Amino acid sequence: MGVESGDTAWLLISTAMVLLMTPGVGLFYGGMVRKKNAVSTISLSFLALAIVSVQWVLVGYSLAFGSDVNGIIGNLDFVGLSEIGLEELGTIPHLVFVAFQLTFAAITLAILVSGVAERVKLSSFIVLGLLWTTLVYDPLAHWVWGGGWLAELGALDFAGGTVVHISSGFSALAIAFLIGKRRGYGEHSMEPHNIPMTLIGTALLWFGWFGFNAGSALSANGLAANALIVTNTAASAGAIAWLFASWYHGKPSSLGMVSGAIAGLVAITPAAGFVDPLASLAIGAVAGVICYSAMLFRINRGWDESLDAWAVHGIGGLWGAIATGIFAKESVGGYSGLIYGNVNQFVAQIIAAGSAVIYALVMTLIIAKVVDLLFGLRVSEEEEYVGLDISQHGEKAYA
Amino acid sequence: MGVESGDTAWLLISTAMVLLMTPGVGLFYGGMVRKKNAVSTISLSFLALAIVSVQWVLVGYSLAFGSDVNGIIGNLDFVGLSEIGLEELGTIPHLVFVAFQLTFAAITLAILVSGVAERVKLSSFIVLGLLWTTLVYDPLAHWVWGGGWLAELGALDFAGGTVVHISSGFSALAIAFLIGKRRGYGEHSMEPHNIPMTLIGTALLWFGWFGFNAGSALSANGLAANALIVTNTAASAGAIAWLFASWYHGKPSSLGMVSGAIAGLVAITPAAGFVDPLASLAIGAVAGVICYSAMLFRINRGWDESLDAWAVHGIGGLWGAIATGIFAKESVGGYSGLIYGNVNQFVAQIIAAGSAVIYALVMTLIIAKVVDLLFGLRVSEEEEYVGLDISQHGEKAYA
Amino acid sequence: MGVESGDTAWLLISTAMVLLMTPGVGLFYGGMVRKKNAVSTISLSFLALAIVSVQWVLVGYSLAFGSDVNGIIGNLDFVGLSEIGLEELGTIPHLVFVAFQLTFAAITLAILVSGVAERVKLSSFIVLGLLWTTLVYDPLAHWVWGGGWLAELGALDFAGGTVVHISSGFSALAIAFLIGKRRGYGEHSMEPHNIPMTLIGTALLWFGWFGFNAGSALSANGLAANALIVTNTAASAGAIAWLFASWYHGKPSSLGMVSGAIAGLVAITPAAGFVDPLASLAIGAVAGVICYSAMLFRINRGWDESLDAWAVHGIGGLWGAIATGIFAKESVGGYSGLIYGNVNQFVAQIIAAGSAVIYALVMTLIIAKVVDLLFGLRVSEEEEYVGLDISQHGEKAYA
Amino acid sequence: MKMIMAVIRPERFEKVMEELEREGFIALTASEVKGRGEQKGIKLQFRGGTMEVDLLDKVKIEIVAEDEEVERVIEIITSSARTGKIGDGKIFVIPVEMSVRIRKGKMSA
Amino acid sequence: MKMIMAVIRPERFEKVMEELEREGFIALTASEVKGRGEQKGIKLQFRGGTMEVDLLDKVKIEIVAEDEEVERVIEIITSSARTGKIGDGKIFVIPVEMSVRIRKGKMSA
Amino acid sequence: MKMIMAVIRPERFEKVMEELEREGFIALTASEVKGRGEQKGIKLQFRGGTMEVDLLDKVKIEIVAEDEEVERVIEIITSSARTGKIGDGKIFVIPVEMSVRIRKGKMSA
Ligand SMILES: Nc1ncnc2c1ncn2[C@@H]1O[C@H](COP(=O)(O)OP(=O)(O)O)[C@@H](O)[C@H]1O
Ligand SMILES: Nc1ncnc2c1ncn2[C@@H]1O[C@H](COP(=O)(O)OP(=O)(O)O)[C@@H](O)[C@H]1O
Ligand SMILES: Nc1ncnc2c1ncn2[C@@H]1O[C@H](COP(=O)(O)OP(=O)(O)O)[C@@H](O)[C@H]1O
Repeated sequence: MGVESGDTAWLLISTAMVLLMTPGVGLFYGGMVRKKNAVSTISLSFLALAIVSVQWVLVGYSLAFGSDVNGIIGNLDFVGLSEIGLEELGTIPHLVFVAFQLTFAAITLAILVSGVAERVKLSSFIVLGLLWTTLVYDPLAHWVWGGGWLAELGALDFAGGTVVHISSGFSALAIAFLIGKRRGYGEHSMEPHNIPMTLIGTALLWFGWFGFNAGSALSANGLAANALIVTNTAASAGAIAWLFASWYHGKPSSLGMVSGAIAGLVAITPAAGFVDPLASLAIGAVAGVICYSAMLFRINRGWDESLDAWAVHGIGGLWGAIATGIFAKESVGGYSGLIYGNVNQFVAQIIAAGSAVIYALVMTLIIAKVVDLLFGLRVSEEEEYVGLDISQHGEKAYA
Repeated sequence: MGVESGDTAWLLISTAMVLLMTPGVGLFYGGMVRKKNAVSTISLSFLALAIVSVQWVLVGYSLAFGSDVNGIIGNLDFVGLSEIGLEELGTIPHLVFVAFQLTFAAITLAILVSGVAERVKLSSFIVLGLLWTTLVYDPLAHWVWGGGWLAELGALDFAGGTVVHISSGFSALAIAFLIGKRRGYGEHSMEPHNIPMTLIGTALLWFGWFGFNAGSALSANGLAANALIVTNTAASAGAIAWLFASWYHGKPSSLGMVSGAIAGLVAITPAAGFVDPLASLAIGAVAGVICYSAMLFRINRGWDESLDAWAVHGIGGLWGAIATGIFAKESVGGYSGLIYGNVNQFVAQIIAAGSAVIYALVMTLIIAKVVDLLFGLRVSEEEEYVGLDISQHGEKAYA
Repeated sequence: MGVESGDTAWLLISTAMVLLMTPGVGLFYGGMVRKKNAVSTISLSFLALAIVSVQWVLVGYSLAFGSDVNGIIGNLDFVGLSEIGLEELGTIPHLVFVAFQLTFAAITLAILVSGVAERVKLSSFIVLGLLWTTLVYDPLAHWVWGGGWLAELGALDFAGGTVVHISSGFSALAIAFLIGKRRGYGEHSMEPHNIPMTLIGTALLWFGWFGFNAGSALSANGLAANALIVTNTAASAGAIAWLFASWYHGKPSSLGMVSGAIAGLVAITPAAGFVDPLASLAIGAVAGVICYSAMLFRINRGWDESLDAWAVHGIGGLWGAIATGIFAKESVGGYSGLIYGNVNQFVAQIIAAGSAVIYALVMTLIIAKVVDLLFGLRVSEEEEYVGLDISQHGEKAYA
Repeated sequence: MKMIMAVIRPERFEKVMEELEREGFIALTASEVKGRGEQKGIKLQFRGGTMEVDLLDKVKIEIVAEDEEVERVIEIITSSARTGKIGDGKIFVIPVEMSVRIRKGKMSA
Repeated sequence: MKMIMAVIRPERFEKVMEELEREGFIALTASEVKGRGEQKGIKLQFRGGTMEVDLLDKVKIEIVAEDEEVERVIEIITSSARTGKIGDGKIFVIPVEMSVRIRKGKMSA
Repeated sequence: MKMIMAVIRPERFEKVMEELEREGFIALTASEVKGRGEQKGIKLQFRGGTMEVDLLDKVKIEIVAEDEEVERVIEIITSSARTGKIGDGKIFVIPVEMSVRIRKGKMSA
């Protein structure tokens, strides 16, 4: 099977689209922090992109997608990518697959910023990020997509519900506990400083997600088309569901609406190649309500997982993994879920999602603790007070 | 004829590009309103996207593209999309066509926001939007593209000059009359609060319009290439024309320049697959001048069609429909216009455009009146005074 | 060889991506100027796009890519594009190649804005821009890509290191000397007014650069995939290198990080189809350090090349051209560089880059001098004091 | 000399400026502020209940004028800023002991 | 009448407003300012050396009150804005000679 | 005590701050304002006609100082903010009756 230019074109552009999501997350988050941390928050996304890009080329891709070693990790055959050259992988050049997967690794780290926003030390974030992507992301990607033990188990994850969203969402929670609350959290309001910025970020995320999910078909075909339309449907259903749920409790905020859209997008991610449009309506709508509830739960507990990666990505990803096991339809992606009588798939999904939750929580706590002991994860009180923009970057967002 | 991966890749990405235009319209509009309505204005675009997406999957696509019923409307065969599956339509999967068309329906409703900006009640907009997309957009799309009576007539509309722009532009005018002027309109200045935001919106629109027009070739071929270059040329000519026209009267504002670009883009939309680059220069330049004049006319009359959907989309779309009948060149798209001696085409264009104008005006007035009687279209005076961001969403755009 | 839909799809979207880079440059620059010149700075990018688009369709494409006349310039066969129609060029429609190349010409002029920012007269910029694109860009594009004398010489420039970056970077320097420093430069601080805006611009540039470099393969194949991944790697390495270099001297600013990313992107541009991922790591990292040093050098000299097109695009492009002669690897793009023993390529690169530097400097000085004598390049002192937004456009960026 | 400090509705700012200029009171300094009046902002109807919007955008104008001009300035502002509805704002008069024009370095007491 | 002008930490603004309201001092005008205290901003540790952050964001509150209310207003602000750390801010009291409600055009001296 | 309120060119703000600091006047509060001077803004040549830019960006500095320091503060500001061109700004001196440091709750009259 040679390289197919149509499939290659689709993967090239999908890669670019997912790449754009990483600054998209930065803007999404950046609008929600206080003005004094705007530069810092957006910059951490760019930084995540830069360091993961280098790590991926050097070792990350090989760890995730190198030949399987005991179901746990890839071997080092692809270190430096030097053995890859212009060869193909299925109908696309191998290098475009490398690049496509790179963008997933990058955004996953960027999502994690939620747990440390407005208080993390720049230098420590770099160390933490390198360790996290190597020790949490790469193995998980291998388990699910690289021929590891979860793949063996038969767990489905079309575009990264487990690998990307559960892992980043629960890791953000773990690290938020470790680094501690922002000073003044719960005492005075920490209003979002620029909601339009968050809306711009949402636009880039929604756009990029088509590459994320439909690109994961690795081909420009009917499966990609299905992934695209269920992605859009779930996003819309999620937006509407969160909007109405929050309307019921108070005002229907725009931040709620877009959080619902992201929740829907997260939840459909693992399912995009397996479910039909009507199922995606249900998946998205339920995601909107569940993630909204998770956010309320977090706030009531006084947890400062500041930008709700846990509520939206963690819980949304968990729901998406389970929903895949419920709604998968054979005529779409070749697998059947619970409503078509297949309990096994449902169980496999729960095992995979549960394993990812535990692995992400435990490993992240260990990594973060080590970094904290060695370098200190958190800036000083005075640095936090003047803001990370000045204290970490020597900059002010707006003159 | 099987699925062609190159064509599919092009339609997948075109769908994503047009999708990005909907928040693009939100930003374009959002920069032009007052600070207190920034969140509201952008949010209405997202909301248009969300509600149309759900409506389209449930019934909209079927109404517009289901088998023709008396030249008026599609039947209900495609309700819920459940019958579509992974089958193809020409060289692309049917579902990608559904998704591509969905993005057109969404942006059309978003354009309409111009007529109600800074004063519409959020809940009523949702009801209005659902009715409008179902009763105005879906039938018009069917008439022109779904095998309805305007298609029978031989009217050309490559990418939606009539369906998208005339319909939204004139509907915005109708609804602006019905909802009434913003309080203080004409008495004190209502300066745009953030021009860079409008420029960002323009960038996304210009980018997305390549998918809008060149994607409408439904294939990655020479026709798409022609559509792309005439689109860019008309946008540029429109920008320059409006710039100079306004320079002649005063200062050459950046808002004028980008309004001219949008005017050029609107005007080339119905013509993109039928005219050559030199014709597009003329179409774009004339659009810049005509739409600028329409805006002056509107302002002189004291009409508060607040963000000029009528002047730019309505009048620009009207000119584009007629221009298609003038400049169509057989070697490009198989049809000849007036300058090549074909009066029939010219007449067909005028009939189609005129019908759309009348249908949009009348139906929108009816729908808006009904919604107004039932729920009230407009917020209270105090809510308008404090702004829709606080009164409708409980949010402030900037902390 | 007929039109290949996959290649065509890739070129269509690449064109759109590079188009988006022009407003991207506007935002990148716009965030770095003072608030009173924000609209002006972004608008000049849009204006560059509009005037180059029209010039390109009328004569530019023909001058650059028409049949060669004495190695110096293209003939007038393609004036008005009227002879092109829907014919193909290799595996893509000729018109998409025209459009793709158009976007390169547009962004090159937009980069030049750096040299005149916050002080140029709008009308004079239009005249200057038309002359510059016709007399500097079009000949250079012809020399390197259109079959001119540099192509004959065997100089490599995959995606425009010489044509786009050296030419705009050094021209910006020339014009900065001619127009003179901004009033108050060196006396009081001229803080960037909106760093998030610059970061948004960076996001669009990074995204678009995939189209810029990987699109230059003119096909969706392994070469494009290689170009894409080396582009991302060089950008990341550049970002990290500049970050650490500036950290060593003081605070690691976000503007430094993204300037480094752009430096890496610039440097990999001529090399993207010739080097492998590991070489791109080196090229990007060195670019980050060299361009940072060039910026310090410029500042120390008191040169007001205000937004560092020279340091980043000029010097980055120069390094990229030379690096192509060093790192080119036969198995990637068919050519070998210095490290593989080929001195000739290295010499050819230096001759080509040097010629471009000299041509750009000399011609730009002449053009700018003529425009200055005829119309005055610069606004009056009072106009500069109140800012170009009010004085040139009659607008304020933020209400 | 006195400083007249007026807090007015933003949408009336333009008109106030015009009226002041017409009568020769050109110099002024303006800034964006937020204000809460004695009425405690605006009550919005909201799903059965009500919601209070505490701080509303206002424009603060500061004008330093001779003692005998104060009354006229207040009249102009009052008449051009008034809508008759809650939120019209307030004017305060504060004593100023000295004024210096930086350009000339000249003081006047 | 006096104008009480307080420069406080932004994060205490909300609390100050609540406390003032509770005691019936509703009307106020607030604006975003930047301030440098006698401590010359904050010293940040930075790669061996230190860096000074000169201007910090503050909120300025202006309240015009009757003479006899001044002390109470100051007490409320002081107690609700204090953290005990550098940067808590200052309160100044300035004489006001007259006050006019624009809506009514009524003056009070 | 007096409050020295100076309205200056934004581009001179940094220099003014430095000079004040050098002479020991550290504490100050600054804010962004817009101002119209007696010259009615700036006249721009514009296509044959002219256009007036009414409101220009300025920085307002407020410094509360002891009576005997006032003159020196004014001198410093005047000398470091002056360009000699229209728009240099003005300084006003306003009486202050009391000052409270929130951190300490200590008053000084
Ligand atoms: N006592 C006061 N001290 C400071 N500012 C005040 C005071 N009273 C009113 N203001 C300012 O004036 C604005 C308008 O006051 P408001 O009471 O709403 O006006 P009105 O009573 O004329 O309708 C307030 O938002 C506030 O900024
Ligand atoms: N003499 C003064 N004149 C004007 N503003 C002052 C003065 N002293 C303090 N401020 C304002 O009060 C703020 C807090 O002052 P600071 O000295 O840091 O407080 P504290 O000493 O209570 O910790 C400053 O940032 C400044 O805005
Ligand atoms: N009488 C005044 N009341 C309030 N503000 C004033 C007054 N006079 C001047 N200003 C402020 O000072 C600024 C500079 O005034 P301007 O007359 O242009 O200065 P100069 O006369 O020194 O050139 C104005 O923009 C305004 O903000």
